[in-house]
Amino acid sequence: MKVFKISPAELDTMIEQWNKVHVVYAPAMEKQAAASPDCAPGWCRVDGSAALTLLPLLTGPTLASVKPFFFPQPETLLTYTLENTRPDKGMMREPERSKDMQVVLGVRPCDARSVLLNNLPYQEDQFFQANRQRTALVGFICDQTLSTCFCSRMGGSPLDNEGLDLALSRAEDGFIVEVCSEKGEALVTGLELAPAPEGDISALAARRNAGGNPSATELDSLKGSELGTLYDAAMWQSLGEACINCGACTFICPTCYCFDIQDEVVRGQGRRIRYWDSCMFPLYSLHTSGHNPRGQKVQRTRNRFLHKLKYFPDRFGPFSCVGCGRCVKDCPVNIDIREVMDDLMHLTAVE
Amino acid sequence: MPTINKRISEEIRAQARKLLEEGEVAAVLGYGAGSLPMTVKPLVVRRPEDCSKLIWSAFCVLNLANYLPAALKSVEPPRGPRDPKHEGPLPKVAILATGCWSRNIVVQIQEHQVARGRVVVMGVGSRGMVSRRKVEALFPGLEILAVEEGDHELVVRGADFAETINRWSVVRDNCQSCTHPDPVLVDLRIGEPVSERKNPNPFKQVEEIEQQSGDERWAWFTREFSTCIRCYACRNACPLCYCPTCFVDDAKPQWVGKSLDAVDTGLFHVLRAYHCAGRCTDCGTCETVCPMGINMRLLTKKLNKDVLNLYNIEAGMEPDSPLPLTTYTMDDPEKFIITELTPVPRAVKEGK
Amino acid sequence: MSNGSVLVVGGGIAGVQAALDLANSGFLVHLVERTTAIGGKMSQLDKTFPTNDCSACILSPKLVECGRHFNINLLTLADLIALEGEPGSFKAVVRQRPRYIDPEKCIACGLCAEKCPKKVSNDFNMGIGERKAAYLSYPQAVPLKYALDPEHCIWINKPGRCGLCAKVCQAGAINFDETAREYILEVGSVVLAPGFSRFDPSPLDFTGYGRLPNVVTSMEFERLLSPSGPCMGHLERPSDGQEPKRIAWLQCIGSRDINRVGHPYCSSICCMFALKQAVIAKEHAHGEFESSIFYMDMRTHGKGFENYYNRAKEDGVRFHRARVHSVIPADDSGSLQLRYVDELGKVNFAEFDMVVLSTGLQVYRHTVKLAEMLGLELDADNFIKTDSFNPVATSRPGIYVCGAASEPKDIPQSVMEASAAAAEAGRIMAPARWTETSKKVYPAEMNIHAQAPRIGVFVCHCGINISSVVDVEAVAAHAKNLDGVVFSQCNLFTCSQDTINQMVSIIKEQGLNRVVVASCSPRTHEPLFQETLRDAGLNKFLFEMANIRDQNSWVHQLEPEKATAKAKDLVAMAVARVRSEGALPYNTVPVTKSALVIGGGVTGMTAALSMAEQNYPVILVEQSECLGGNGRKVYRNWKGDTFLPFINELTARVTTHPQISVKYNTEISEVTGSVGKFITTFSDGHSFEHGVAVIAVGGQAYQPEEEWQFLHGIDHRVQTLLELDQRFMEEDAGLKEVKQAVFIHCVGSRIPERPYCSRVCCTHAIDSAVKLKELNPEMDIYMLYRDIRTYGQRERLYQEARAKGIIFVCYDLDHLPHVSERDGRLLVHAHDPIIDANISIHPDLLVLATAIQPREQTGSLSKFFKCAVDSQGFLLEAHMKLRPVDFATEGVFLAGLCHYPKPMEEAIAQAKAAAARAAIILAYDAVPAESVTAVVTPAKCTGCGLCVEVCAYHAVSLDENGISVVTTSMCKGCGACVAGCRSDAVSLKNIGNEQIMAAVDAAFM
Amino acid sequence: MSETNNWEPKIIAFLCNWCSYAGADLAGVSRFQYPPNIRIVKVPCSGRVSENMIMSALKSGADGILVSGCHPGDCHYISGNYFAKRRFALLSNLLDFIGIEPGRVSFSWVSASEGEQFAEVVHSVTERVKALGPASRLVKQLDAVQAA
Repeated sequence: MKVFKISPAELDTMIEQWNKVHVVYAPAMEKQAAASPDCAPGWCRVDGSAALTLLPLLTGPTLASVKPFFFPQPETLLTYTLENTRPDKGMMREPERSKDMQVVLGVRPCDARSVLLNNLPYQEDQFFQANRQRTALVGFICDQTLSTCFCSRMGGSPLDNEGLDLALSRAEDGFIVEVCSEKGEALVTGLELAPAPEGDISALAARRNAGGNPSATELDSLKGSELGTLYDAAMWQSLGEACINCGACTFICPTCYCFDIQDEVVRGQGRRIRYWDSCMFPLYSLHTSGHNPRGQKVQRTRNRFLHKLKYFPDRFGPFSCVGCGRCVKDCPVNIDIREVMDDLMHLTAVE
Repeated sequence: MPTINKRISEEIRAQARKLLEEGEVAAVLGYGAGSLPMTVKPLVVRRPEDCSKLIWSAFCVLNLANYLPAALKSVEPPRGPRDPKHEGPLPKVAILATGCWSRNIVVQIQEHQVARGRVVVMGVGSRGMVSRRKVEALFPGLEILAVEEGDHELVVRGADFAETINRWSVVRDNCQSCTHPDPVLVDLRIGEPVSERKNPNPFKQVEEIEQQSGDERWAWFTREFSTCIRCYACRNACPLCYCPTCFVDDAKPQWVGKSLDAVDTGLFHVLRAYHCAGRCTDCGTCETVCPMGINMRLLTKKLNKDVLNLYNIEAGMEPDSPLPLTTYTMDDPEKFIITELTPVPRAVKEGK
Repeated sequence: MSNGSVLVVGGGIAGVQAALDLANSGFLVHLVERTTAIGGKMSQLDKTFPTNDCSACILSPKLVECGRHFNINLLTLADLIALEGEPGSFKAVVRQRPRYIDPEKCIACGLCAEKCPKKVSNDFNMGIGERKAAYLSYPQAVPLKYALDPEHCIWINKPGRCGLCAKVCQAGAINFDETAREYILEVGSVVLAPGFSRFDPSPLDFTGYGRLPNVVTSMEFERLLSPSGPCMGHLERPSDGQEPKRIAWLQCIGSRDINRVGHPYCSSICCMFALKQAVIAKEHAHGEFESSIFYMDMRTHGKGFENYYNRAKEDGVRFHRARVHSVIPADDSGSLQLRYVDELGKVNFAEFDMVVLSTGLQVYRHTVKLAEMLGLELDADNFIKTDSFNPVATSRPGIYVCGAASEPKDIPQSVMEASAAAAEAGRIMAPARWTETSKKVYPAEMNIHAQAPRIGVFVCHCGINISSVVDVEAVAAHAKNLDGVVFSQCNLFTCSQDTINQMVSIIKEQGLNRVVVASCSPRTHEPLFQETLRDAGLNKFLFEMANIRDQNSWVHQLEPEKATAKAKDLVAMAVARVRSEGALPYNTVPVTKSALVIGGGVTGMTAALSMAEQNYPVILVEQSECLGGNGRKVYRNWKGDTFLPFINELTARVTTHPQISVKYNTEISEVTGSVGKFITTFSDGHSFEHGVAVIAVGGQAYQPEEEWQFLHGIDHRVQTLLELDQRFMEEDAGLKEVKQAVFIHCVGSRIPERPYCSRVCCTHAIDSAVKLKELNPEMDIYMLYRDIRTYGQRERLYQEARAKGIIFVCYDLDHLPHVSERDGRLLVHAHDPIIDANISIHPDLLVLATAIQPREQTGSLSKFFKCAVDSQGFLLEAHMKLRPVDFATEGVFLAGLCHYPKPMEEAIAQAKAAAARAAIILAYDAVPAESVTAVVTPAKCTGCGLCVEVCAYHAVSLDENGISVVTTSMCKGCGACVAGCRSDAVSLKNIGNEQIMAAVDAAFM
Repeated sequence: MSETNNWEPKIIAFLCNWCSYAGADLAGVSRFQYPPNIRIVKVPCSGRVSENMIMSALKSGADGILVSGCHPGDCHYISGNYFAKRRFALLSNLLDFIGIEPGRVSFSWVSASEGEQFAEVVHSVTERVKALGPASRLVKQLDAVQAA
């Protein structure tokens, strides 16, 4: 792995360079202007000169996760026309897809890890894979964390570079740049960068060692526990009662990946899109027959947590949560997944 | 001397315990402590011994009326779809309510969502609830780890700072412009009544927008709603939004698309606000719960202003009066009707 | 046995109503109309009082229904020329003059009129402006068929000379050789509704009418106001087309005038007519406008009239109690000067831009001839004579009369009488019900469930009406490519009989399951095409129309390309709409053939008897222990007929009738159900199932209080009219000893708390005064009044009273009479405006003409039947003009004082009208109900009740689970609930959001 | 741009069956000419027209919308237009508030006898929409949707 050291000015130049050939995004510092409809909420397009003002980042995860770059809201699957005079009326067509490389700046380790987790169910998904192919993540490892951060508990680490293409970390007079992938490699090709001094590299390694071995051993007992016990826990009742079943947690969550598919027709032009769905919504599990297996709020609330902490790990191994703490901060009714985990742990301990 | 809210908390616990012990109600809807500074958790208490969990603070920003219909249902004896209707009186639920929430309960009664006889309103005069977002904005880049609440000030603490700020300055916009802070429906009074506020201009925020040009207003609208992620927290936290299927989920016809298209998102907010016309009490919950900090409240506030000016109605003030869109008078204003007709030269009109 | 057909003479609103009521209750009706189209006077009106409804708008649906009715044989340009036989079997001879245009062929394209070179004065517009000799009398005419005016047609008068119309008529409808035909019709009874003419003011030289162009009659003014009139609703004065800024109305022109006109009667309607015109004219005016009404008494005695009067005063209409003696030119500009003497005797001059003469009503000369031919008695004013206690019966059995031919009256009263006449005719013909009528039989309907749409599109040339502007072939080609369309073609006239027949076979051959016709307006032609679908075995609701004529080719004549593009869109929209439409049920509600009548007064008894005589079981509920109600307290009517013998006889007929059972001392405790099947529970716990209900709970006298008490209840010499009647009936000898009597009118009426006129008290008080004069001609009698409202022929009584020396003194609310007692004598102080002095009278009898109020229980009763009450507590009918005895709630009817104060003859007529309307429902085993109704998806319903609140028909309610349910039989399909529902839980069948938005989206494809 | 592209607006008109639709027919019978930009959708009553329908028509691309019913007091269904009046009063204010150009969405009362008025209303509405140019606000565009 190549490691460089750059000055803030060099970072600025680097971003300017990328901007010439790629589409570059950075976390929005405030509400974006409506003028950029090609950008997901919480992110903004970077033009070269603005690069420096975007950095340094605030402590903790970005306002919005990197999910929309891989799993856009919406993704157009197919298009068609219904115009009366067209010979191809009603025929489905693949839309033109952008092949432009997109570079996302300011990604935190927790979000980088979320892409790896989402990749597990989306291994075979051509759209996710295509987006992954053309997206490079340029991240910053966390010098500080918030009280709501709990990545370590979920098997991650604030200092980790896993999943990033370029990982930046703060050093005296600038940044250490770790090149973590081929895409990362490509991003620095052609730039005249100085290798990082050995001292900086070892200091970084020392910090990582001091952070301990990231693992979710504490929670691993959940994986082995009896589903019935967790499912029937009394805690779901009060949790479900408080939950308002909005989709805030699922939409700000980097690892929630559910979708629905719908057709939209405007003035004779149609498209089939897939867009984010949320297991919090009654419609999510509603059958055509009218039956809804998760018709109750409590059932939906339980499903979300058990999916993250039991069903997903049972199927894929890791928990479907990276501990970014966004849902903890933004849940309107203060449902705190850390407390949920505590309660479940307590339950399995009693068992 | 304990703070006002501490005293109110004590009174709530005592009264809730009494109601449950005496079997007057089957459940009490209130708040428990949150896991983060400046948060609370909505709580349904069913056992007297759990009443000690109840609290009252300046951060009780969630409208409890939103939970009332479900709480009432939860204490009813279970009934299958073919079972006969329950005979005799059904258990009651007590609920904490400030001015706006009590008015929402009135609207729920008007709209048959709540039976008046089954609710015990524990009325609390509101001194204005604090906006977590406003407090956080005062400390950019800093994480707040604790907030202590006094009667007129807040002490905000972080890892390496502690600062005292004026309480009213960080009270939510809707509370600052409120004119009816005291509950309009009270079965059990908690604390002292709060007098009506003579707010010089409750619609100031709305008027600021109205005074802009059309293009400016459109720019404001598109900017404001561009960050919406369609999580529907605003809708689901609102006690008025109780439709089993929201219009956004209709397929035939599909009123609004479901992705993040700016038009669909804008339509969702406009129509949702419109559906609250004449029913909204400006409790501010929609705005408070939005994870993206969108001020969608301005739309409902605009409608409240028009309903008041055109029909002299404020939502939820009188349980027996009809809602503005279910009634009319012969001389309702009709300024919006086209009056300036183009007198067309008869030759043109007659095709000559 | 009686013949089951009936002859109705006159196609005005009264004749049309009688024809519809009779045809709808199982009789074949021959409707004979003198002119080319039905509609009568009402079709010429702009607006109607007191609701300011557009007259044509509310009338049109009735005319269309009449024109299309399977059991109404409409004979226009026809006269009844002979009648012989007995009730039950008359032979009538009807002569029909030629129209010269075959109505079977005429498509009303108007080309004949456009090309006709002969211009004649437009009689529909009262001679203002011109029409052609080939003409349609008015745009909404029924039948919508042109005619040639034989008096003016060039060819008819000089054959071979013109004939342009025949050349341009694509349908070949012109027939110059048509001759008159005579029909001999066998009928069971005859209903006359010949209507009235307006007094011609030409002989009254003081008005200047005929010489001064800006003096017009009220009917001419009505046409000037009308949007379909000669100046398209822009008020212009005749002399120079300028907008008048000052208009005066002169009342009683040809009414209440023995001296110059020989019309002693009041025409009843002109006061309101003038008020309405003053209000509407002001609405038309731009900027400053002044209206003045010169009157003798303002007679606003009907429901809602007094309020209208008060509002007009507030709106600045000026009122002058004066008769204008001269109208002369003010200058050369066309303005007019009026000279009159005011109440104080002062001579006044006033200038106006226009003067409207409120001309009175009179009988047509030909009506008099008709009456003579039929051998009917006429009264002194040449009106057809009727009986006090049987107000629609003429002197000849089996012949009935309704409308203004028997006395001047307004529209609701005429409509009421029309229904009453239908009840009377139906009574004698009851055994022959359904014997002469015919019913169409349709083939079985194809079940299209789960079939993919197979839509057929028929595009109409409409001769050249559409095809001269729109490229109809291109439209048909466009339609062929639309989703679901399997067939499309063009037709020259889609509505012609041969195309209709062809359409039936195309539907069958092509297996079409939905049809779109692109032609004219669905308002006129949808029923025809829907009928065609049924003939082809398709449900008639699988149909849509694209209006590419009235709303396209006719209005975009200079833009053919754009009109063609628009036609394509309109067809695509109709196709999109029909695509998701489904078959709808032809809803009916089974009828329980019995009636409930609430209230055992004269009204209730009359209604009960009328239905019982048509052989329907009736339960009559009376809250007291005897029948007769208020009628038993009244001595006699203005014609001098005493009430008690009549009431006793009526009571005997009711109590002995086998079909009537009377429940005394009974009230209603619960009502469930709706039209066809109500279940009413009585206070004794019994319940009764009935198909219809008539509410006739009467009214009650106001008990004088506060400033209106006048020592009533304190001094025994102060009595109400009813108390005086009691003494008349007891033949109290003391009355002869009375030396001086004073009557105070309007006690409790026409005041802010009770802003209505009690209608009967002027007549009642004057009649009582006359009776006192009969007992003691020397008695001094003073009447303290505000306006004397002896409307219609009651005016004679007023004349008689004055002739007998009774003195009338006017008072107003600022100068109320004052009554006190001094030294054992009554003292009445009043102000006489004529001599402008206070007067004192020492009467030994003071009579108060007290108001009539609704009973207190009226409100709770109305809730049982979901009926509305007005702000005064009187029951509110479905429509003030055209449905005066119906409620908006179907199957429930009203009559008598609970509707509004009225004299007994009117209450009887109304009772019979209510019975007739109720009998229409009872005549059927099941009544049709709206098919396009609202339907609830329970899973989407929140139970918020918004739909319940906005439903004007009480058709929506919440069930025991709090979920909305629609009572289909009560739903009218307006869709207020649909638009109100936030969660889309309510939809309207075939007019759901799905269909509407599909049509909208199709416009943008 | 309207002149150069020969742009013609499309205007959706929701007309009540009993008054305004009949008024439109009368305009035809009387041959009052008006611009061909209007696409009439017949509904039973102005009270049948919901805010959702109006907004959805805008979304679909209507350059203008007209809703017309019976004059207050003349409603065939007794009170439908009174409810509509309140609904539309609030909606038109709200649309103005969010910056939808006044004149995009219009409301009128036209009776069955007001054929000329109907033509005038259409003239007036069309002129206003033409002056505004093609609708863009709250009009859904498919090509500009792909986010991020």
